[in-house]
Amino acid sequence: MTRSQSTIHGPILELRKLTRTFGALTAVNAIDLDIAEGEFFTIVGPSGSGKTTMLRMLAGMEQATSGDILLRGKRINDVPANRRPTCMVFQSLALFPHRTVGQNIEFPMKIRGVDPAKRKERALQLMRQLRLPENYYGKNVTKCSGGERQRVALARALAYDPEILFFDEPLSAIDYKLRKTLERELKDIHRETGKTFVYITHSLEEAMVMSDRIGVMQAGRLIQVGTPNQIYSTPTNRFVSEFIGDVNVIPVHIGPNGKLISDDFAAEFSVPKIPVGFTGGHLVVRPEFVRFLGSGDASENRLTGRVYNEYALGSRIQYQVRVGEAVFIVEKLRQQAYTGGLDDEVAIGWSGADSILVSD
Amino acid sequence: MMERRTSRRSFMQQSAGLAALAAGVGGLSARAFADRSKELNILCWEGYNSAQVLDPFRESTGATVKAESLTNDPTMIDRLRAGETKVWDLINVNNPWARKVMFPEKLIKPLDRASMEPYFEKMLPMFKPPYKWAMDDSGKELLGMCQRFGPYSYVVNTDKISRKTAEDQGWDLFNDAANAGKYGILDSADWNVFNICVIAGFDPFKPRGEAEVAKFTETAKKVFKNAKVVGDIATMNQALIAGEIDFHMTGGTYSASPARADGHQNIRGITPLKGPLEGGKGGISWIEVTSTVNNPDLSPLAVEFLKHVQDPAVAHTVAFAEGTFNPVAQMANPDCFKLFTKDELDAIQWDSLDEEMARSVEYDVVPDYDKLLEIMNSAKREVSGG
Amino acid sequence: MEAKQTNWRNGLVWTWSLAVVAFLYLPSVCLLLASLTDSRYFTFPITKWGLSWWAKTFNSLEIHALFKTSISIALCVTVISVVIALFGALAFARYEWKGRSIYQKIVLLPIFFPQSVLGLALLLWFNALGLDLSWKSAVFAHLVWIVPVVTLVISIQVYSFDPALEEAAYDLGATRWQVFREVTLPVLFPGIFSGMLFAFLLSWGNFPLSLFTTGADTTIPEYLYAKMVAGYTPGVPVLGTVNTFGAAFLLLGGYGLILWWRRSRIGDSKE
Amino acid sequence: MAMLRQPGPRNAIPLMLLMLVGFAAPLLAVIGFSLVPARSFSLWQMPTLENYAGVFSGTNYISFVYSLVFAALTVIVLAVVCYPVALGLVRVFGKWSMFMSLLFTIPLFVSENVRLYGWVLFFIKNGVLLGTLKTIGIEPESWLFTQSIILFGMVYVYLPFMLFPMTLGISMVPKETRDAAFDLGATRWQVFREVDLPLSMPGITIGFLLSFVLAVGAIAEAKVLGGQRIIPVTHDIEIAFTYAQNWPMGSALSVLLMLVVGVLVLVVLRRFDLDTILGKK
Repeated sequence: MTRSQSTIHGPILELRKLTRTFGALTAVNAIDLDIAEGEFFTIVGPSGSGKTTMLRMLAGMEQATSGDILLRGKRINDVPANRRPTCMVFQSLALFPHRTVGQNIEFPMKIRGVDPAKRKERALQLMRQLRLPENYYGKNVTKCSGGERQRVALARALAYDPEILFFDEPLSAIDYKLRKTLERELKDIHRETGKTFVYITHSLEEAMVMSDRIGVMQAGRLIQVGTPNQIYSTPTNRFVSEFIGDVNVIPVHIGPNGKLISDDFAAEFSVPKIPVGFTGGHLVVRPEFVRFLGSGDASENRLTGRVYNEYALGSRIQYQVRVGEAVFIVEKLRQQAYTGGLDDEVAIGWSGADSILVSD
Repeated sequence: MMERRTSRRSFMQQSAGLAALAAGVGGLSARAFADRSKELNILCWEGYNSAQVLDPFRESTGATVKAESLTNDPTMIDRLRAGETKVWDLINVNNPWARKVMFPEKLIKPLDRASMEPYFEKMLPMFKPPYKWAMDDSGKELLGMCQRFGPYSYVVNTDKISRKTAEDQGWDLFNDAANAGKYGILDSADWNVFNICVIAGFDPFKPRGEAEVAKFTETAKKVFKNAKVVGDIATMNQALIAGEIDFHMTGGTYSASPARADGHQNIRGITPLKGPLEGGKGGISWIEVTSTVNNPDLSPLAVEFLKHVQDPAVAHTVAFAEGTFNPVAQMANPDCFKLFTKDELDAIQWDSLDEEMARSVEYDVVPDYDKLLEIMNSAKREVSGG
Repeated sequence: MEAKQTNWRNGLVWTWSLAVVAFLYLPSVCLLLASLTDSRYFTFPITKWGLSWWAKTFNSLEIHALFKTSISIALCVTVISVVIALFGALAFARYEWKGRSIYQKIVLLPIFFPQSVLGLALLLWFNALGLDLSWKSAVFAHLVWIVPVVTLVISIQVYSFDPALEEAAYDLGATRWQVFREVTLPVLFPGIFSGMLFAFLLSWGNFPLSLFTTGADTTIPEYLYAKMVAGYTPGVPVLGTVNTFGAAFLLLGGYGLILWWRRSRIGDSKE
Repeated sequence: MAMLRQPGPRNAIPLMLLMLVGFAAPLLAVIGFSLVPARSFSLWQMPTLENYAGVFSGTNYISFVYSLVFAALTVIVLAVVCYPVALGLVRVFGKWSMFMSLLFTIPLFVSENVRLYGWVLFFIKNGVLLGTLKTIGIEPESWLFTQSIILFGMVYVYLPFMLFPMTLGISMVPKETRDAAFDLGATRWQVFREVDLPLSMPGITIGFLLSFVLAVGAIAEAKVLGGQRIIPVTHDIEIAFTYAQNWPMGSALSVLLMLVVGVLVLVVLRRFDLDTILGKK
């Protein structure tokens, strides 16, 4: 069950027409966004989409060209990073290589002049919370493993006791298995601390696992905001739909009969409702919603082709079905695997309600 | 496989490097028995190494002439002692060294007296043969040729201190506390030793006692402490012209002439009227003697060059070489003298040259020089920073 | 970090740095001025402007001989030092080996050493060996100090060299020589080229080592020193100015060449 | 010998040979000469310690003190002068950075005597500075031939030797690490003290060391600009080798200078991993 905490509390962070330009390039383009207190919000987008610039503006390390950033309703554009109650975990982690694990974690407290005994107590407490062994306190941070360094970075950020934690793709350089573990841990920490997390990543998969809400960025614009479920099932444009993973994105236009026509597949498709004013765009069909049809099976949309190749994806299998020159992908759970041979002619089909029509 | 290939390539790289290194070291001693008929190496005071003097000789002989100029005699002699007799063909130093030091130490070899002595005949009277400094102690061997000479005591800016005052007051200029910070010292270790002796009131060229050494020490400290600047000729002249200093110790025609030639007639070498030197004289003069080095493979051009510079026109060029201007012994020869313009004669203070030479004793080797030099350098260090 | 504050700080840094540049070049400007006068001693404002000392300097056979000596030394030093330093740099930065860290420190030692003392030491050593001193011994003396510098310069390039490139080339069938010529040399070339520039210019401008080791040969810096001490003429600032311009021309030109070369290489790969 | 089959040591051979013949051996020759009787010109004599005795009983300590003090002062002034420039080269100048570096490099190739003489022309009475001031009626005393101008000259000559290692040091501080400290609440000063300074320390230390060591060997500044207001130890060495005709004494002084320099360099360099400083990540 997804608890959308945004409905429980008011927004902690409000972005109003936030813009940042570098010369002729507009890295962040008039973004409006509310982030709720206690929310795990993820901004996802490909590299160069402006997400890091946006995060750096929120953290106070980059100056907005125009627009406002409001923290609990107060404009903080001109508050420098060191006086914002926010804290960032960097992609490189930016641990202080000349300091021990303990000194790294204690850094923000030292800066504030917290007394050494209290500092140490809090550091050890954070280390326990993040499952770092106590004897790591005096360990050189450069001698820690990747996962340990992640935990030190997070502990250091938590030691600052920020109201909002920003994450700049901290898990991108970590191997798959460890990343999965850390994603889960991060989500647990979010639960335990109840703090607002703003996370950026280029991996929608990562975003899906952890987030309460996701914002998709493209070329400096926030093109869709919603819960993971909304993003997954109802992408509002072609970019979002393609970003989510392997999908069938079919160029379509309205034929003279008012039906959707695909030139690539030389076929007509039907959907429950064509929006008013739609003249052409793409039909998005998720591969797992496509069925192999038996000889007697009826389907709203139907294509005939040959199974050209199959790829094992763990619990699922993906099939490449060639329809003429065009390719259609279908995914099935192993239990429902396709049983025919390669190059056999097959019919595939899907329900119109399982497809999405986007206008770009 | 990969490793073995890499290794062999590296081996080739490294052999090439060794070869290059060997070439570099091997080249060092390559000229052991080279033909030296077309090369000449001269170790000299500034002047002989100038383009005006050497370029015509290079052109006429097609030889490679290398000249290195140093500004003090002991260092040049040291270089011969250190084994550079193999390198140099001619050495040009002040008068006493050939007779008193270099010949006894076999650093130079005598010249052919018959062919060279006639040149002395045409020189100024003081150089007529047998001229003492050109000959060895026995009076048989000719050790070198004379050319440039000059008085060398101190230099004043006559706008600040008149020539008369400077000549009358003599070395006490440097004892006068009122002159502190107004003078410079031309850095020239052996000459500085002479001058400090004279300022201290005794003759540097005579053996001395404890009291004089004590006086020397005290004077050295005082003189260096009160000096505004210690430096080379260019610095002294620039400082005199600019007005940084009013006078400087250790200098004469040699150092003042370039400034005078540049139109600064107020810069003048002074020879004091009297002093503690032999015969109550107050000044010291120098005469350069050029000798052939005792080089086992002496270039035949060495003697050629000695003759070459005796030519009236070349002698005039030597007198007015690029850096400093000086009277030359050949000025007795009318063919040579007529080449000197009035400005040039003014530059070398020709008007008073005779009387100034007469008021000077000749440069000599100082007994206990090492000891005095050490005292002087130590004094210099002790008062440094003041 | 507020933009205004950053701009203000950057402005200060620019201003300060340009002031330091001016500070570095002010003496060169004074030398240029001093070379443009016909009088021997410098007074400012200049009363007798003239180029006579430039003419004298350029026409002098003496100066031509000095240039020849200085250039011979600098060219020999450049060639030998780049060869030794290339291997030295590979040992410094490319290969892992026992003793490398000590080796690296030994390489640095001559750089961290007063050159005049090094020059004297070499003089005593040559003397003890009974070697004749000439420009060739000066080449050797320069190498002692310049090879380590060039090794450092090339090492910086070698650090960024990926040995997999060589392996890939072997794998694609290249011979050792082809790999060296087609991969190693071109990839390391910018470093080698800067090394050459440094070697040439450092040798050209060296005074303390030349002073003690050239024997009867004289280099330009030695000549300038001798002239300054005794026979000062405005020929000194003329040569000093020529030197500064020459160094600037070589360095900026060399840098331009590297830029051009990089760009054209990227251009090639695009085609 | 097995070691020589590895490519690393083998590539090191030419350089190591050069260091052996051109660096170690000459230093041994100096040590040898420092042990022969005063005023001799050949190594093959009965060894003696009289030269060292002479140095310690004489006034040479004054020159040593001057050399060391002025070198230390030079380093301090250079640290202040160079830091903003190094900062600029790494973080501010952007595409101009390379060009600026070259500008700082060019003077290195003109011998320092000549460049210092340029300063004489600038500072002397009726020179560029005072001559210009005179035309507008101001006639102050010149700054030449004082102690402070010697320091000025040393700062001028050794500037690149501080600047470039310092630049290397500052470029070793990752931007994100500084951002992180700032983000964690540190003020600019705290970022500088806690992150910038310690992380750029290897480069800065090498700059300190290099400029200090070279400045201890300085000679031309005191001669050309200072009018010998102070006598540095290298001047003493020069006198011993020239005017005083005393190679063994000069050698003894050189050996003591080498000791100071050598110990300092070895002690400091021991602490650093050159790979990290020069670029291997």
